[in-house]
Amino acid sequence: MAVEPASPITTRTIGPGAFSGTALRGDFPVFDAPTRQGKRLVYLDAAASSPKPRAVIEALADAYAHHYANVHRGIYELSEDATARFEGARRRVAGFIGAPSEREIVFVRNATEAINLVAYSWGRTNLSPGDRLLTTQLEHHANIVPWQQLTAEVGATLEYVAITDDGRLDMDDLAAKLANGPKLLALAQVSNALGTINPVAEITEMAHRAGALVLVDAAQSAPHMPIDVRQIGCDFLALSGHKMLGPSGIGILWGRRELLDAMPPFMTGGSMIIRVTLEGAEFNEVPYRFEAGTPAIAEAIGLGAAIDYLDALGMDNVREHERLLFERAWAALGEIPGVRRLGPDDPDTHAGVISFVLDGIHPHDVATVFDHEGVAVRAGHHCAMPVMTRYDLPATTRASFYLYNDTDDVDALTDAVRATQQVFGG
Amino acid sequence: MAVEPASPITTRTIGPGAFSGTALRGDFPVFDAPTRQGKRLVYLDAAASSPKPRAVIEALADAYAHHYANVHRGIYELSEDATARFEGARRRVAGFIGAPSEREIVFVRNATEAINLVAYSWGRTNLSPGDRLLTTQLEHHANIVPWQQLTAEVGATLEYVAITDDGRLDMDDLAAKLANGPKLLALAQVSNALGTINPVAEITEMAHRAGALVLVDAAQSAPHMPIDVRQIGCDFLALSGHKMLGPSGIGILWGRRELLDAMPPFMTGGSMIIRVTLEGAEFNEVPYRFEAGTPAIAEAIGLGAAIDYLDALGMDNVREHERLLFERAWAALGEIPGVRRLGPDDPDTHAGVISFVLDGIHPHDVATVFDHEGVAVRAGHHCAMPVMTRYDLPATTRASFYLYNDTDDVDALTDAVRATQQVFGG
Amino acid sequence: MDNLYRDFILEHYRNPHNKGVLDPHDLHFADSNPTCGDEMSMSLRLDDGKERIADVAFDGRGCAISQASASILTDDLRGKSLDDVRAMDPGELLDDLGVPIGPARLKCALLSYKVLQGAVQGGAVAWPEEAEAVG
Amino acid sequence: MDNLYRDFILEHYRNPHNKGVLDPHDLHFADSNPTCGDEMSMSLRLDDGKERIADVAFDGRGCAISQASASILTDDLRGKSLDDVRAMDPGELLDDLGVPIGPARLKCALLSYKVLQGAVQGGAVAWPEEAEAVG
Ligand SMILES: Cc1ncc(COP(=O)(O)O)c(C=O)c1O
Ligand SMILES: Cc1ncc(COP(=O)(O)O)c(C=O)c1O
Repeated sequence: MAVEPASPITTRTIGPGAFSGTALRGDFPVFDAPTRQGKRLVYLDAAASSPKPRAVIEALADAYAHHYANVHRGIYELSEDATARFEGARRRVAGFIGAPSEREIVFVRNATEAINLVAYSWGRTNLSPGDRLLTTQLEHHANIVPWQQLTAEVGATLEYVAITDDGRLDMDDLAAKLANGPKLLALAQVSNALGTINPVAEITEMAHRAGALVLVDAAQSAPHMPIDVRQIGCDFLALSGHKMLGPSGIGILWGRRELLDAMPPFMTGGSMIIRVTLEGAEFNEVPYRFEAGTPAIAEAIGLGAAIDYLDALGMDNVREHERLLFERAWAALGEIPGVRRLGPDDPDTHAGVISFVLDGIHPHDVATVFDHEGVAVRAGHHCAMPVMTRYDLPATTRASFYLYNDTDDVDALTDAVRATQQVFGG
Repeated sequence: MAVEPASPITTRTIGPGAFSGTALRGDFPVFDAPTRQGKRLVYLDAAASSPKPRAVIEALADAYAHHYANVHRGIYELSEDATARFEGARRRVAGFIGAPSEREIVFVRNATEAINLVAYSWGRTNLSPGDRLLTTQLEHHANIVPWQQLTAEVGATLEYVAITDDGRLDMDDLAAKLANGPKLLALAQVSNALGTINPVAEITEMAHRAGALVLVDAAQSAPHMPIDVRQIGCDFLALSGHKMLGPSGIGILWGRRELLDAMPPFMTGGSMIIRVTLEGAEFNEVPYRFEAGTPAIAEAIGLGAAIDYLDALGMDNVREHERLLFERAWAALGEIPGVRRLGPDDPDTHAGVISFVLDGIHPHDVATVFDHEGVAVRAGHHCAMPVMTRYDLPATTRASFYLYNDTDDVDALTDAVRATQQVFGG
Repeated sequence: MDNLYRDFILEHYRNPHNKGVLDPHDLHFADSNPTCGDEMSMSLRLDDGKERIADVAFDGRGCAISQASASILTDDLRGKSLDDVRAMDPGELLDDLGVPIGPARLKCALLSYKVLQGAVQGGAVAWPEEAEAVG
Repeated sequence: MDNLYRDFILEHYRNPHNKGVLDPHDLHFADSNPTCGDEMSMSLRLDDGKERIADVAFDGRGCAISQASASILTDDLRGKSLDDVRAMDPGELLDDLGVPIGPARLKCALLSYKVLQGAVQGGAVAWPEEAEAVG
C-alpha cells in the first residue's frame, strides 16, 4: 500500500444515492496527518470510538468559548443561553431516536452508565428474590455485569440467551427463556464483538407478550442505522455519544415516561431535587431527577452537533454505505486462506463490524502489524468475554466501518491481512 | 458603568506578587463580546461554573482533532497516544492535590458523582443499622442527599454539625457529634452558599481521633487555593473540573489507596473488569475498577490543561488575588445601607464567594437587574437549602470571584447593588 | 432601567391585590418554583352553583415577578367559570405582565398560573410549555 | 516489516523454549493480561538448598510477544538465586526482546516477568511501572 496524500477529497460516490466516504474524510481532522510510519491512516475502529468531524469540534469549542455557563438556575444571559443550547441538544436527541418527548431523554456519561442507572434504580425497586432477568451471550460487558451485580444483590437469577455458531441469537432458546417469565430482557441491537444485528422489534414483541420489559443497548446501532424507539417498541434504550461522532463523556438513557416517572433517583445531589431539609429530600421531575450535579453541558451540545451532521447525511444512507463496505470486506476476507470470519453471512443481519482470526497468529500480533501498515483495528475480547468463550477463542481482531471509510480502506484491510500472514508465515 | 472595550489587557497588578485579573481576561474568549445590553460582561458566578481559557479550549479541540481514540486497549498509534495523554492528565491531577499516587485518582463526571460513588460503594459496604454518619448544615445538596439516601437505606443515622450566626461550623457541636462515633464525616472545605473556609486539616484530626473517616468536598476549594490531601490528612476528596477552568463532564474522586482497594465497584461494565464469565466477574485494580465504560477522555485531558494553567499562575497567587477582591467587596458592600452579608467577616476564613440579601428585594429580582447591568451573579438557594432555612431566607444573591476578576468588577458589583435599590426603592 | 420592571409591576409587588388566605374556601392549592424554592398558595371561593369564582386570594413570598403576576392574575378571576379558568392561556398572563420575561424568569411569571390550575384541576399540573423550555 | 518482529522473536514464538508444566515443582504461579485475558503460568523447581532455580517452565497461550518473552526469560533462569530473580529489572527483559514494544504491548512483553515475580514472591505482584503508564 502506497502512502497517499492526506484526506483526498473526491466526488466518487459509493453506492447509489449514498455519499462518498473518501470525501467525508476531509471533514475529520484526524485524517489530515499520516501515521508515524508515514502511512495514510485507515481507521477501522469506529466500534470502539469514532473520530470527530470538524463541525462537532467547532461546536464544542464555540460552546466553551462563547456560550458556556452552568445551566438551569442562572438568571443571566450567558446561563440562559447555555441552558437553551443544552436543552436544545436534548430535543435533538429525542428527535434522532424517535422519542415521544425530550422529557424521556436522560443525559448520562455513556451507555454503561445508562444501563447501570436502570439496574440500580429500576432494578432495585422492581426485582425480588427469585425473579429472573434475561440477557444474551453476545452482550458487551456493560450489558452483563450490572445485571450480574443486581441479581446477586437481590437474590434473583440471570439467564442468557444462547447464540448460534454463526453468531445470531438462538430464537428458540430466547422463546424458551422468555417462557420462564423474566422481568426484563436486556439486549444489544448490534453486537460489538460479532457485528450481528438483532431483530429488536420482533424480539421486543415476543418479550412483551411474555410480560418482560426490554432494554435495548443501542451503543453500536444508533451511530450506524436509523433508530426509532416507537418502532422498536422497547422500554429503555442506551447509547454513547462518543461512538456517533460526538464528544466523550456524554451518553443517553431513554426510557418510557411512565417507567422513568416511577423510578427512584440513582445519584443524588444538586438539580435533581425540589426541596431539601435536614430530614430528607423531595425529588425533581424526570429527566432532571436522574441528572444529579452539573451535567456534561458542552458535551451534550456537541452531541447535538454530531446528530446534525448525521441527520444531514441521512441515517439510511449511513447504513447503506456501511452495508456495501461490509459486503465487499466480508467477501474479500473470505477469499484469503487462513482467515476465519465470525458472525452471520447475511448483510441484512450483519453491521459494519467484522471480527476475524488468522490461523496461528494471535490477534494482538495482527493488530501490531496492522498498526505498522497504518490500519487501526482492535484486538482482544472486545469487552465481550462470553463471546470469546462461546467460540473458544482468546481474542479476535475486529475491523469496524463508519461513514468516512471507503473501498480503499477495505483494500487496506485485506492488504494488511496478507502482510501479517507474510510476517508470520514466511 | 460605562461600556468598556472587550478584555482590555493591562499590566496593572492587583496585590503584591500576584497577577492582573484584568490582563487574564484576555485569555478567556467569553469576555471578548459585550452583553446583550452592550455592557462589559462582569462574570461573578465562578462558584457555579468557571469560564474556560483559550488554552483549555484549544487543548480540548486538539485532543479531539488529532489525538482522539478510545483508551486502554487499542494496539495502534492513535489509541496509545490518547491513552498516554489521558493517563498523563491523571498524573497532573494527582500532583495538583498532592496525592501520593495517580492510582488514587478516579475520573468521574463531577463532585456529585464522586460523593455518590463513596456513598454507594464505601457506604453500603461499611455501614450497618444504627451506625452514624456526620455532615454539616452548610453543605451543598451533593454532600447531603447521598448521605440521606444511604442512611435511610441501611437504617443508619445522619447528623449535621450546626453553624453559627456568621456561617462558621460550630466547633463545640462538631466535637459533641464526633463523640457520638460517626463512621464518616463529610464536609466542604469551602461553602458555596456562604463562602466559609472550614479548617479541614484541624477537623480531620479531630475526626480521626474520634474514629471517623473524613470526606472533603473540595468543589469550591480546589479551584481557588492550594490543596494537599496529605496536609489535610483526609481519606476522600471530591472535586469538579468545570469549576476550575476545566471542561464539563469531568470530576475527580481521590481516596486513600487502601480504602479504594477494599471498596467494591460502583458502576460496572467494560474496562473495570479482569474477567467476565456467565457466572460472574472479577474486577480490575483501582482506579480502573471505578471507571466503568468509556471515560470522558478528552475532558480529562482538558482538565490537565486547566491544571497547567492554574499551576503556571500558582494557586497561592490565585488565593491571594481572591482574598484581596473579597476584602474590597466585603467592605464596600458593608457600606451600602440595606445590604446584609452572610458568612464570616475574617478574610482568612472567607473565600471569594459573597452571599448577600438586599432588604425588601427578592434575590431573583436582584439577579435580573444585575444581568441588565452586565453583572452575572447567582440568585437562589445555591443547592444549599438547609443554609437558607438556617437563616430563614428564601434565597440569597451570590457573587463569586476568580482569577479573571479585578477591582473594576468589585465596583461593578456595588454599582449594580445601588442600581437595584434604585429600581426597587424609587 | 427602561422597561425591565415597569412601574405597575413594582406597584403590584409593593401592594399586591388579593393577598392572603380565604377562610372558608372551596378550593385551595399550593405549589413551588423548583428553581428558587419560592412557594405560593391560592384559595378560591365559588358561587352557589359551584361553577364560577366568587373570590380568590394568593399567599406566599416571592420575587416581584411572581408576586405581580399573582396579583394581576387574581384580579381578573372573579366571575369566571371553572371551565374558563381551565382553558386559560398562560401566554396571556405573560402579555399582561407587559415586560420582557427572560427564560430563567418564566417559572416566576407562571407560578401563579400553575398554582391556579392546580386548584381548579384538583392537583398539581405540569409547568406550561413556555416555562419548560429551559428546565 | 523492518524490525517489528525480528526473526528470533518469531522463532521463539513458533518453537518456545521451556514450555509446559514441571511436575513436581516447588513454586507455581499463574496470572493474566487484563487487556486481552491471555493467561500464563510458570512452574519452578529449586535446587536442594531451595535457594536457586534448578528448572523452569511456562505455559499458556498468547501472542508472539508474550510467548517469546517467556521463552527468552526462562532460558536465562537456571542457576539464578531467588534473590537475584526478585531483583531483576523488567527493563532488561524488554532489551532482550530487541524489538520496539509500543505502550499497548508492554503488558504482553512483561506478563512473563509478572508471573515469575508472583512465583518467587509468593503471590500476585503489581505490574512493573513500565506497563502501568498506559493502564
Ligand atoms: C460545595 C459544593 N459541593 C458540590 C458541588 C457539586 O458540584 P457538581 O455540580 O459539579 O457535581 C458544588 C457545586 O455547586 C459545590 O459548590
Ligand atoms: C454493544 C455495546 N454496549 C455498550 C458499550 C459501552 O459503551 P461505553 O463504553 O461508551 O459505555 C459498548 C462499547 O464498546 C458496546 O459496543
